[in-house]
Amino acid sequence: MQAKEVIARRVAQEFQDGYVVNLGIGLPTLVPRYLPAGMFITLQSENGFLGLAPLEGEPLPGVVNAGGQPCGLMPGAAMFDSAMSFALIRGGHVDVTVLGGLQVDEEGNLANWMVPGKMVPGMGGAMDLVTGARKVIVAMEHCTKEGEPRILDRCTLPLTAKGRVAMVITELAVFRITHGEFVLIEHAPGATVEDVRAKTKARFAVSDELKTMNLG
Amino acid sequence: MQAKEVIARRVAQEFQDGYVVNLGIGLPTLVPRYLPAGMFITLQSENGFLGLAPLEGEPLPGVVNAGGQPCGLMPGAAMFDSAMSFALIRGGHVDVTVLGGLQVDEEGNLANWMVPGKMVPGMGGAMDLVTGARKVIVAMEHCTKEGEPRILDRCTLPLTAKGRVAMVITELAVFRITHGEFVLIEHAPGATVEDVRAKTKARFAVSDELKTMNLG
Amino acid sequence: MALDKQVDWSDVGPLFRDGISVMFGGFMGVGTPDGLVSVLREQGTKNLTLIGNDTAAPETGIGPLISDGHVKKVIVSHIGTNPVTGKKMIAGELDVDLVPQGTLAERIRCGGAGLGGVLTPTGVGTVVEEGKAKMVVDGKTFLVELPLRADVAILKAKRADRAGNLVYERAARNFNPIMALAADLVIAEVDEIVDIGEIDPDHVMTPAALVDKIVLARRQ
Amino acid sequence: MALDKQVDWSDVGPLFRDGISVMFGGFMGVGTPDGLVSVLREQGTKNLTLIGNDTAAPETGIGPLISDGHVKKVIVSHIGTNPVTGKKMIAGELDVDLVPQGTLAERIRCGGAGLGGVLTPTGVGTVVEEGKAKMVVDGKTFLVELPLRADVAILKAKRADRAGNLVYERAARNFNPIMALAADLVIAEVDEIVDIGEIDPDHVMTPAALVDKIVLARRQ
Repeated sequence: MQAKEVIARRVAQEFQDGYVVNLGIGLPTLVPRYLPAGMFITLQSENGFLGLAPLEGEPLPGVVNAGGQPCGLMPGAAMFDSAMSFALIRGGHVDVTVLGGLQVDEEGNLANWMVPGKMVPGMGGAMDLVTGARKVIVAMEHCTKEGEPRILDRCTLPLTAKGRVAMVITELAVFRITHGEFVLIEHAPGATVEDVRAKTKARFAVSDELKTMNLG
Repeated sequence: MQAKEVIARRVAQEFQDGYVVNLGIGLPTLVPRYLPAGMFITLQSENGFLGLAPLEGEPLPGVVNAGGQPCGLMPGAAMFDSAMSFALIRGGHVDVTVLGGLQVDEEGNLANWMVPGKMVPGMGGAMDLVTGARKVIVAMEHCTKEGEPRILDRCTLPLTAKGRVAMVITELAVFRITHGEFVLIEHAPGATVEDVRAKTKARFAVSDELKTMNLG
Repeated sequence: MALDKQVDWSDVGPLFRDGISVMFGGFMGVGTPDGLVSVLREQGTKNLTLIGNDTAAPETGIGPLISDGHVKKVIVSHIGTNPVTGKKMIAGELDVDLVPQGTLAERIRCGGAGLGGVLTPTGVGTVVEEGKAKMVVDGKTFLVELPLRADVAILKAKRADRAGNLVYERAARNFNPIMALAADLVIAEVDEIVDIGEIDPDHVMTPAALVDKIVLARRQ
Repeated sequence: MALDKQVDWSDVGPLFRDGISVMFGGFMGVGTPDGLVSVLREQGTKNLTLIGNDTAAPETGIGPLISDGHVKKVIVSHIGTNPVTGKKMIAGELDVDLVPQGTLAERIRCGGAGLGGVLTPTGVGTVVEEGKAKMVVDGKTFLVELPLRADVAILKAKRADRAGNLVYERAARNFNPIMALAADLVIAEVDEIVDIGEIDPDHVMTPAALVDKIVLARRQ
């Protein structure tokens, strides 16, 4: 199983029936395909609606996702303006947001919007999402392509938001961050706590109920 | 001609084609009947719409004015929520508001929302209107029923807003307030500046272009 | 499939407890959910804090709750049309917090939109500024007005789909949409309930995600 | 009778001057008035300050204005989809002010709603807080974000009546309604113009009172 699929499958287990969810671009958009049959979630799109669905058939005027790509609408969708969209996001009306990360640190800080001198795309809606969503899940590969840890004692890149990450899910491990404590709660099948430590540059506690990720 | 009609006729001369207008309860609601034929204004109602019109025929569900009374809608009316209604009011999108007053003073302060120990109805939308409308016209009888001046050197009642009144129109006189100066610009037919002074407890200048109110 | 949020009238009562704060839609009673007000009244809920535009009239909107002594405090912009409110205030039986209408709307919106407050020029130089922080921006003075939230919001809409998307009618919209953002539990009384998909997404005024329960208004 | 606000395309050009600030509706170009962008481009308007969500792509939305050097500054939440923006920024030819998307929306709304600013938690502890006043409310820290206004707002709507009431389509709504509040001159490019009275007052998304000019989009 590819790392991305492992991560998406594990993230899907965090969703509950009726949740309002905002998914970042890339990997997070894979999560819905791994939801249990019958579970209903509503996807929020920060360009102004609730009820994002995959495109079926021809594109319809004005029906695009936050990347500007044609998409579909669920029955029961609702459209609104950008002020309302971010009232929902910042006001705690989004139950969970799943975003990719460049770096996360042990204080629950996230950096995912710029690399000085290299990539300055702008924060778009990410800062509001990470600040306002009820639960922030960072879904990312455990290390960079160069094998460098992405989970650090302290982020070196400019932050997206301070102390807002609740969970970090990688292909190797699942961490929960509560009351300022970074706790390993699951590791990948076949991996050990030492494997996780070797690839993680943050202090973390190991849960008394440490489990193996269930990817069934 | 009754005092109220004199005042309403004179206020009507301040309106221009295309104006968005909010009228307070009572006397101000008489103004539209004295507009020149063909002049189009849009009435804003703070309970949430533009395009207030007199009731014609049976009351329609939800179509009420800011006093909760059935009213009509102009063709081209638009409904919105209270946040938008006051975004319009406070944001300078109402060209003129006409309100009654208990007291106005020479600094352009208005008191019209409470009499301590006697009448505490609440400010409703009055404070926002007087603060935010582009032009605030106070339309009131020159003196109280007891013959006391309502135009004072300093309001004694709690203020609705500070320094926001642009014009005071009574059955006796018209004052303009600009750059902190209270100026008599018109008096009623047959009245003199001395008559105005006798009934006005505010210092005022007399315009070089003092006129007699035209009520034709 | 989206959750069906319709509940029976018998399910509504247990949602209210003594001492809760309740935001109510409506302007002079227009846009106020009369059936939900009746539930609060009939089950004798006590010590309510009511947040809304006005106290309507003794027998209109939330007026009966005040007349019958269910309310300890109101946060409103206007009480002049309900003499009972004034009498109880003077008698010390009811706490009345008067807020300019536009400020009330913004404070509720802040409470629902995750904002810590808003700077408004309304009330500067009046009794409204007492006890509030001020801030000067570009030479102009503003009051810092803080968010309002409630335990429960009771709304009135014309139409809902089963998921809870709401459409209001004419000036009955008023405070309802912003209150839907600002309470822990949002209950809407509606004149009509339609299937999901029957309301054009562009016509939804309050999205279903904000609404917890919908109840069909009893015929008058 | 309400004023008829429809103008011809030949009337639009003179409404723009060099050096003005322009708010533009749209998200990745969806909801951006392409015809009005073309007018700015064809008549060679210079030194524009553009305020909107993003700079779209080099040939999409307001992208061409940046590619062709009409713009001195952009205030946006995102430039990542338009490599030209980044290149010009690095070359010192374009000033880029990045604002979190929700903060951008609130700042525009404040500018249009007569508010002096808003307290938001977004950006606290990040580079966004640099140079800004902070305020602690109930133990939580917020940034004070200030209003934004523009000389002109260019909007895209699906339908207008002759008076200027606007209806947007699906996600093409985005920033358009709040920008209609926040500019001295508001021009809407629309796909269809109908008679006054043909749009249900409950369906109006931007009231005519905010709109100064409407122009019919050219067929693609």
